[in-house]
Amino acid sequence: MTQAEPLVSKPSVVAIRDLHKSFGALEVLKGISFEAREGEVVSLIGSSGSGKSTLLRCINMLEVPDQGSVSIDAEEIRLRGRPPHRQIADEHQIRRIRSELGMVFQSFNLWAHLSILDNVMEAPLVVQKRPRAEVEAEALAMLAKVGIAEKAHAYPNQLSGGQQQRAAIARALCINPRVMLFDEPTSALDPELEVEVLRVIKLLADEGRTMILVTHDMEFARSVSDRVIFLHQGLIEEEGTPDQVFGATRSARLKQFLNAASHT
Amino acid sequence: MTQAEPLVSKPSVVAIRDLHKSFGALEVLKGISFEAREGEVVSLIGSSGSGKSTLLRCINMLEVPDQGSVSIDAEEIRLRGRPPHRQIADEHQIRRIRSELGMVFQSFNLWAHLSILDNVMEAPLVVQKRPRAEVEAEALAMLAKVGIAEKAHAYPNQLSGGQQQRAAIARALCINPRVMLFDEPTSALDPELEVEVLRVIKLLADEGRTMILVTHDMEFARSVSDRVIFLHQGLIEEEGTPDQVFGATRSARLKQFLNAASHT
Amino acid sequence: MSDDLAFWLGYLTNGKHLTWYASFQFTIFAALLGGSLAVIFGLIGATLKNSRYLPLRLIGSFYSSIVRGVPDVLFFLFFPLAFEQAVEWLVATQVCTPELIAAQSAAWPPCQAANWYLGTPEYLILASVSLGLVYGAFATNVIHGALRAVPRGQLEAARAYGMSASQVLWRVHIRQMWVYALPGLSNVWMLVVKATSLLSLLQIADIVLWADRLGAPNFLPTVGLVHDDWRWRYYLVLFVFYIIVTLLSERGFEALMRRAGRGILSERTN
Amino acid sequence: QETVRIATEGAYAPWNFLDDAGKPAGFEIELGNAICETAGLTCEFIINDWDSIIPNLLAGNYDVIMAGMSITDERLATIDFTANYFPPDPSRFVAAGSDQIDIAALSGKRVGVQGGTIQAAYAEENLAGANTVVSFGTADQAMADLAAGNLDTIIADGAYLEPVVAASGGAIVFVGEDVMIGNGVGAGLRKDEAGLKTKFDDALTALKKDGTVDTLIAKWFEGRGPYFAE
Amino acid sequence: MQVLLNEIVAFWPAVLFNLYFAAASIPFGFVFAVLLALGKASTNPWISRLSRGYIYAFRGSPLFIQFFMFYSLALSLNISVWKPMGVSWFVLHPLFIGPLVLMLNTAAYTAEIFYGALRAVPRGEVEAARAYGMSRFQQFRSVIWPNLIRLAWPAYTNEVVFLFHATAIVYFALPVIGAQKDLMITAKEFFERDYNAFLHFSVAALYFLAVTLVVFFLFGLVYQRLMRHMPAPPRLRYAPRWMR
Ligand SMILES: Nc1ncnc2c1ncn2[C@@H]1O[C@H](COP(=O)(O)OP(=O)(O)OP(=O)(O)O)[C@@H](O)[C@H]1O
Ligand SMILES: Nc1ncnc2c1ncn2[C@@H]1O[C@H](COP(=O)(O)OP(=O)(O)OP(=O)(O)O)[C@@H](O)[C@H]1O
Ligand SMILES: [Mg+2]
Ligand SMILES: [Mg+2]
Repeated sequence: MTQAEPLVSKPSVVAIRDLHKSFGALEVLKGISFEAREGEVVSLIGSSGSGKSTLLRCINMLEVPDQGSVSIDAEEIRLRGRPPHRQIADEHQIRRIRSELGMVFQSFNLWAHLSILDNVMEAPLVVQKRPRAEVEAEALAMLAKVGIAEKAHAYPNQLSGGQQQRAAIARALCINPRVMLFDEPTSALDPELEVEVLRVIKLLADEGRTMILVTHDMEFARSVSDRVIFLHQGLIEEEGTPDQVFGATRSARLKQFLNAASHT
Repeated sequence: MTQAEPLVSKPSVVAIRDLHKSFGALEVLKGISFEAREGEVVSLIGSSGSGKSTLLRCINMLEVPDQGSVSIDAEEIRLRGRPPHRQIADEHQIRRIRSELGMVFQSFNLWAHLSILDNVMEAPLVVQKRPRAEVEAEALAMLAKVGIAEKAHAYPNQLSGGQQQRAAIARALCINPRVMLFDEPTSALDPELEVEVLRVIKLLADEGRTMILVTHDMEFARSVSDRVIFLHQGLIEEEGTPDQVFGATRSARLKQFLNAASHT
Repeated sequence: MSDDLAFWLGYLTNGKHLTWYASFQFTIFAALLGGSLAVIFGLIGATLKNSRYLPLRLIGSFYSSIVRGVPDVLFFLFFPLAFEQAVEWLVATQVCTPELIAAQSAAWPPCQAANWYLGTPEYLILASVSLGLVYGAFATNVIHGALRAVPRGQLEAARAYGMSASQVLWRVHIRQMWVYALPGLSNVWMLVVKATSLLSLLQIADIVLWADRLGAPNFLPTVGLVHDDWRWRYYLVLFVFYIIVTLLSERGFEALMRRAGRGILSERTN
Repeated sequence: QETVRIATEGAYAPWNFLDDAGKPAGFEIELGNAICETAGLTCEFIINDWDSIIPNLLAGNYDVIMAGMSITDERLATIDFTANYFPPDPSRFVAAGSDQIDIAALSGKRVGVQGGTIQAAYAEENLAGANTVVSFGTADQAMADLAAGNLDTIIADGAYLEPVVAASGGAIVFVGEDVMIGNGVGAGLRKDEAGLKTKFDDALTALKKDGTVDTLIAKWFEGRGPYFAE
Repeated sequence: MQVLLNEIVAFWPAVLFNLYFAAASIPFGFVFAVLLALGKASTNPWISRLSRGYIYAFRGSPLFIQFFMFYSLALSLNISVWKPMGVSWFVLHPLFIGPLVLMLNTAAYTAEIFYGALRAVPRGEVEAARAYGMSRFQQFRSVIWPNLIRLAWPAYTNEVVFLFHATAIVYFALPVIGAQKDLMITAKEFFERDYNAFLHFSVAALYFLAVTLVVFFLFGLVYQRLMRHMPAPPRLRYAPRWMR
């Protein structure tokens, strides 16, 4: 299932090999492999419970996979031990790699006690230890980019959902990540707010940023992605360009899924 | 808007005259009068917030009206004081009258600390002070009638919603009320459970019991009622037999309401 | 060797030690009576706080906030003294003649005839009442909150079927209140238990007083077992005793909670 | 027969202490019983903490104190005493056997006393300036602190200290000069109990005369007396 | 009225002792409590068990007993430990051992409060911190601690009030040095002089009540500052709740 796009010649930024993950008796991921190349936008779709969030969380090791590997820029994240006690082997490595991965959570997870600006500046200051003046300038620029510059000194819970999600995106962007990871960036939002956020993500896609996103919005996946991956029962059931996946669906399961999706 | 039915000759069991009720600045009921005669089934319909529940709750004085009167079996419930401090004047009278009115709440309000059987027996024993043996026999009969005899010794939260609602109906029936009052008896239930409960109510209607019910289910109101009352903005906008109200709607508001109702 | 044996045997035969063991009854009595009274005062306080009449409401709030704003020891010492003095004053108004008052040299009571003797039983009861009053203020808070936690619908249903106000209160409101109040009352109980360690401050020869007396260094065989300062060992015993009581109480309350929560807390089983 | 309640501390051997049965025992208990028998009274001993023993007498919780209490002018201001049943006795200093301590020039030391005793008053007046005075609820507590080295010296009744020093086997020794304070030990009563005081005094006089008091002193305080024999 | 004023003045030196006991034990208790709370939440079973046991023991037994026990324990170690170290006079001084025991005690209660708050820290916010590469310490400083202290503050305020109340029993359990007397001992001595229980105990109570109110006020100010990120900052209410 290789792609005919020029992207194939670019280096792979995220490479996932044979990922397995179980929660107790429940095997959620049963061997997932895929790559995201420089500048590529990959969408993960699939029904609820199919393991999309788990897969995304394995990329930055918020969940430690039971088996398989994750490499960022060809550097494999080192793990040790056997499941279920598999652990991160090198705290320094993972911290360095995590600061290359800008994760945007479904429920934002903004730090409630910090102003928006402080939220955005926290990781660059604390983790990357960059000078405050530089970080502040960049943070303000990021906030302007996502369109909430005037909210810099507000606290998260003074913002609407869409504004919060955009702040969360600014926060992720400000660590200058190689890859942005989005987990259903709009599912907690009402349709109006959704539009605001999708606009920002599209903007990033157009800038050529590498992104992996989990979404329920097929329209959006189609318009923004270079590649779409359909997860089903812990495996990749179908993968390809949006046109291939949505236009020339082969898997019966995916057909059924797309059918159901278009009805809601 | 008198009716041509034979019911008109029967004595009126519930008589409401010019009922007003405000909550703070919000005037919910602006002068409601109607009667329910012996054996009659009256349905109250109207959009959300139109005051249906408030009206029902005024009948057994869970809300004390600001103005107007309620009579049960031609006996007027005595009130005293001026709004907003209007109060029940005679505690003994209201207790006697309340035990003539079997109220079934939208959210059941079964007593959580008592078994289903004890729930049903509580009021007859405590309020009416009837002998335990007699009450127990009758309670079991009521539970059998609504089809949950085998749940007599279960606690309310061990029952499904439909079973709880039927238990609530049995509880109301067991005080041998002159009138049954139902507040949206099915709106908290899923469609399957709804059917169970509607079956029981229909059964009661067929037995010729006087009932006043608030419902959102137009189909049901049509099939079970002798008379339908449409409340709008605190007033009775239209009233008549189901055929008149649903078949030959005059009010524009009601037309709009029925239209909307048929779409959901 | 046999000396040692005789010495340790002393812990089973020595009358002073036996009295010490027996004095646990004071502690247990005070805890049980104090705990029960705390619940009763809590119910009264909460009822006052819920009252429709402003003065009663104020009394309820005043009771629960003032008592809680002051250390338990202070109230614990004050109440028996104040109660004794109040009784003596009342008696004095009846029995004291001017001559008797003139004959009285001490500052209190007004006259000797009005004096009220307090022995261990009286002190024990006063101490328990005192504990009840102090922790009743805490229980008031707990029960007040629990009464408000009972869903309104449960009460409306009772009213709708014609129950009188007191029937609603006793048959539904208070019955359901326990489930919400138990965790807080369990906490109050633990406080009462721990406060029983203060009994010796009221001249009751309780476990703490005996631990001090028996543990003190003793050189004279006539006075008791001869040993150095062993007090910390005796206190360690009490320390462990209280921890065990806490442990058992916790178990007890868990069981109680399961019973009271039947129907309200248990999940659906079918 | 009139019932008289006698308060004692129960922690001041050999005057008063709790015996192996947990009952009050000691010199004052036997003497008290003898007095009551002579005076035709029914007696009952009550245990009360030292520091509240006078207040509780005044409050009427009992009628008499027999707790090794010395007769002092200060106490006479609030309560009455019978004639003494133990003669004026020196208060003495003790220290741990290993310590070198100069009582005559006592300075910068920690002096233990039982709160509310004549020795406490003495220490407060004469020693508090240059030393630290630490007061304890019971004499035994003070003794424990001395034995543990938390005090440099204790000042207490000689008759209380003697058996302790004797039994300690050199661990605790007398130091310095004795101090004469107090007018002997007597039974304390409320001032308005003149009748009771008379009964006690009469009984005491009789018991002193017939040698009972001396016998009891000899029994409980080894090698003391006779004091009251004609 | 004059009597009352005189009385209030007479109690003034005494309240300083209670204030001292509270002030000396609260800061150390706070720090110790944080360690204990983290210990209880630790994944290391031994650290967790030890912290849990400590908290249970100190919350499960009366402070009064703890005073007696620790004083006599310290006393029995005097000859072998404190004396040779030359700290004897210091260790056994009520002004040291009093706050020490109070500190050990309040640390257990506070640790339980902090532990509860620790478990209530929003998981998502901590995950976000992890996702951006923060180390465990950075996570604690940036996210966990600010959340914890906010969640725990109302309960902690209560604990401070009751710690202050607990200072009332220090001198019932420890020897009194010279004229160093706190509110309770003063009230008791005054009472034994003239039997005016209502006056003396009321004035002592008044002092306790006043300090209680001041604590609620000051801690309330802090709370308002802590909660300034909330649209409508919740107010700290006068609500003394538990005692030891
Ligand atoms: N921490 C966990 N412990 C146990 N089970 C978990 C955990 N996280 C996820 N699961 C289970 O793993 C399965 C996959 O979860 P996941 O969140 O990855 O699904 P998803 O595809 O993101 O679904 P959705 O679209 O609803 O977010 C689900 O059945 C879920 O219950
Ligand atoms: N106790 C109350 N206090 C204040 N306002 C109230 C109270 N009860 C009802 N209201 C208000 O009165 C209006 C009518 O309420 P009511 O419950 O009678 O409506 P309803 O017709 O039963 O609506 P629904 O179909 O949603 O149940 C509503 O606007 C409601 O907000
Ligand atoms: Mg998900
Ligand atoms: Mg309604």
